Amino acid sequence: MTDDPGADSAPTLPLPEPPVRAEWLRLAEALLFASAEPVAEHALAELLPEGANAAAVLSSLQRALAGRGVELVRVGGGWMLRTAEDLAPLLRKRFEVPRRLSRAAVETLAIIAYHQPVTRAEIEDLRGVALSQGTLETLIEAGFVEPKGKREIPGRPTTWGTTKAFLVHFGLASLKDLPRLDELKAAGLLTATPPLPISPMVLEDRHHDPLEEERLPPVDPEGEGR
Amino acid sequence: MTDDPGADSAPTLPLPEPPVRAEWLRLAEALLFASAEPVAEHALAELLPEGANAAAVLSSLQRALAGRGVELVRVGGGWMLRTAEDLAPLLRKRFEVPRRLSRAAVETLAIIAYHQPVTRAEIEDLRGVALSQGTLETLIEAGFVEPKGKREIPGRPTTWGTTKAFLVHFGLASLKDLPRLDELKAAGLLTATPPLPISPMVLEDRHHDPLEEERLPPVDPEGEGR
Amino acid sequence: MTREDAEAGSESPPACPAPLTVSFEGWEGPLDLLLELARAQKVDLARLSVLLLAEQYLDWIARARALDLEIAADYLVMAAWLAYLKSRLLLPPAERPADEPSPEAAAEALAWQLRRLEAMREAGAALMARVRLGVDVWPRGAPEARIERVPGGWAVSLADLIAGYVAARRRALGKRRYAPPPLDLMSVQDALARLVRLLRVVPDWAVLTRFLPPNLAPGLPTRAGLASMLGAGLELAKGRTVALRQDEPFGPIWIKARTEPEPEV
Repeated sequence: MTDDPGADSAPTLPLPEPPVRAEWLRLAEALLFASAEPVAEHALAELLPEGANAAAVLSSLQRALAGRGVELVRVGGGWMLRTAEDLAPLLRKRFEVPRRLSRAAVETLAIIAYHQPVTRAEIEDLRGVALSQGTLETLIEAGFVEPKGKREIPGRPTTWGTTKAFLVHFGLASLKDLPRLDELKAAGLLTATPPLPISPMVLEDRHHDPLEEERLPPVDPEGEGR
Repeated sequence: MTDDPGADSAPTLPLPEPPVRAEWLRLAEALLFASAEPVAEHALAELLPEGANAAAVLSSLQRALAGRGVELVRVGGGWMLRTAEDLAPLLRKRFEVPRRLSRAAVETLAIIAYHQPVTRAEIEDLRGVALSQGTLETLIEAGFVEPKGKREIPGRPTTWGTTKAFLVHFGLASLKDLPRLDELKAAGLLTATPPLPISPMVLEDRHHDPLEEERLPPVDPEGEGR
Repeated sequence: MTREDAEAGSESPPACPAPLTVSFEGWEGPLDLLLELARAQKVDLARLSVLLLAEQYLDWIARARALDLEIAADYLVMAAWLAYLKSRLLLPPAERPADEPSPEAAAEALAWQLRRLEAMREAGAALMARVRLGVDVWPRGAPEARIERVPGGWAVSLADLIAGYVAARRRALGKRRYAPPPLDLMSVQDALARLVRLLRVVPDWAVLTRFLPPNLAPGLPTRAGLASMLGAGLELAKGRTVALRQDEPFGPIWIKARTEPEPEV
């Protein structure tokens, strides 16, 4: 340990450093467990009572977890829990990781399902944001979406619709089995029709309101631990 | 434990059930830890070596984690790790708490949970008021409610029910664990239609002669039914 | 401000003449109001006095009227039915028409509906009081993998799809989401749904215009609403579920639900 526990909290007292209490360990464990990001030492310190030494708690927790299915590691300026190194391959080998669609992809798929046949420009209009590269491609690769023809307007854009595999995946006998739009409308949706022509402002808007999910790299099952 | 450990794995062997090995506990811990969603018992069983009893491993792990910062609970048809309940006040400082549901949304959610699958019209009937805009939408967005199919009556309205995320959020192992379910059932309060129509239509009709021919035969206790 | 407390002075708290203030804010329909009134009886809902409840409701509506509050049609329809029910309940059994089902049965049906709504409300409260994920306890924040196989290899459900649609459309509609609904003209379909719903609680002949939704703007919306109502009424009359009559040319049109036995399945 590089820290000097107790140096700040009791510099003048000859008393021994306060022991790490079980309660603090519990809190540290819960915090680390539920955090999506590595937890900085000071973040833990904020939750611990006055006088508790976060560094000491962390190293104590690390020792307590040694040999368990989960271990505490130091990454990128913080601490995080992860499955024990030796078990990770076993977990991954046994269970194929189903691919997840990004939120943008799910939304796009929903728009296509309800508004098919629909062009790319119409999808952007209906979602209110531009379609990022790759979203449509992901859906095509997944087999959920296929071209349905051309719209007879200038540029003859391709129209898109859902596939049979789409119906199978969602357990639908036909597209009629999707909840009807008027029912969604009754649920409070589609109460106003948006200005349909894509205005430059709508396109501009996405720069102010980027969809985080379009930027996230896809889940990489091999990538953790970096 | 409602399960019957060992019933499948060793029905004919007189040998005692194998004890839970530390290695299996580690594996179970890692598996549960890696997932933010409930893990089915059979998923663990697939991972454990032949002869290991997944149910026994899980209950053993549950005991081992008792009093720790993270605990093992049975929800949504599987098992899931989550932070200990008593740490909530401290952890709330770190984690954002979702917006409260409106009174109408809570009531609607309860009706859907206890009466599912249920149509919008049935929900409105039960509450005696039209479902206001956005109530169902809020529940859909929260992931608590999903379409369950169509009711085969004119108009084929969509029926709604609760999701697995609903069970997970409310810490329910299954729909059978809904609070007071048996009591409400016994009181007859979960029947689809009231035993008597509130409709006053049955009370009047004095302006015309009563339409004898429209009476149902079964009304007559002496009828051919017996 | 019909009471003497109007001049009681500002320092004393206003005397509350009734358990409920007269306002339509916050009520989710007549049943909601009835339930609140029923609670004021401070008895088990199973032993509720529907007669007393009817009186409370009618009194409440009367006070709301005295204050010139706008009262939605649903509330008035319920008031009409409760007034009717009350008059039936007050008749000694001997004087009741022989061919009439007992008003006690109707009263019990109402009480039952209230119990059911109350039960759902309590169930909702019980749900919200549970240890909830993301509120009281938290799941793994940085999951490493999804464990269960998903058919098709894609972890996306119909619920995800619907939620995605909702989110996309909500964003596209932007700030307009909470705008009051556009001045739609009432369709015959809407009128039909409304009529069917309200007719269940209207006891007797009623003028068709009473079924129009409140707050219809004068002019075209009202005329269109009336036309749709009439269309819906005719449609229902064709299906023999209601009777219509008009006593004189250009006079009001009256409507009444017909008694029909439920079809057996």
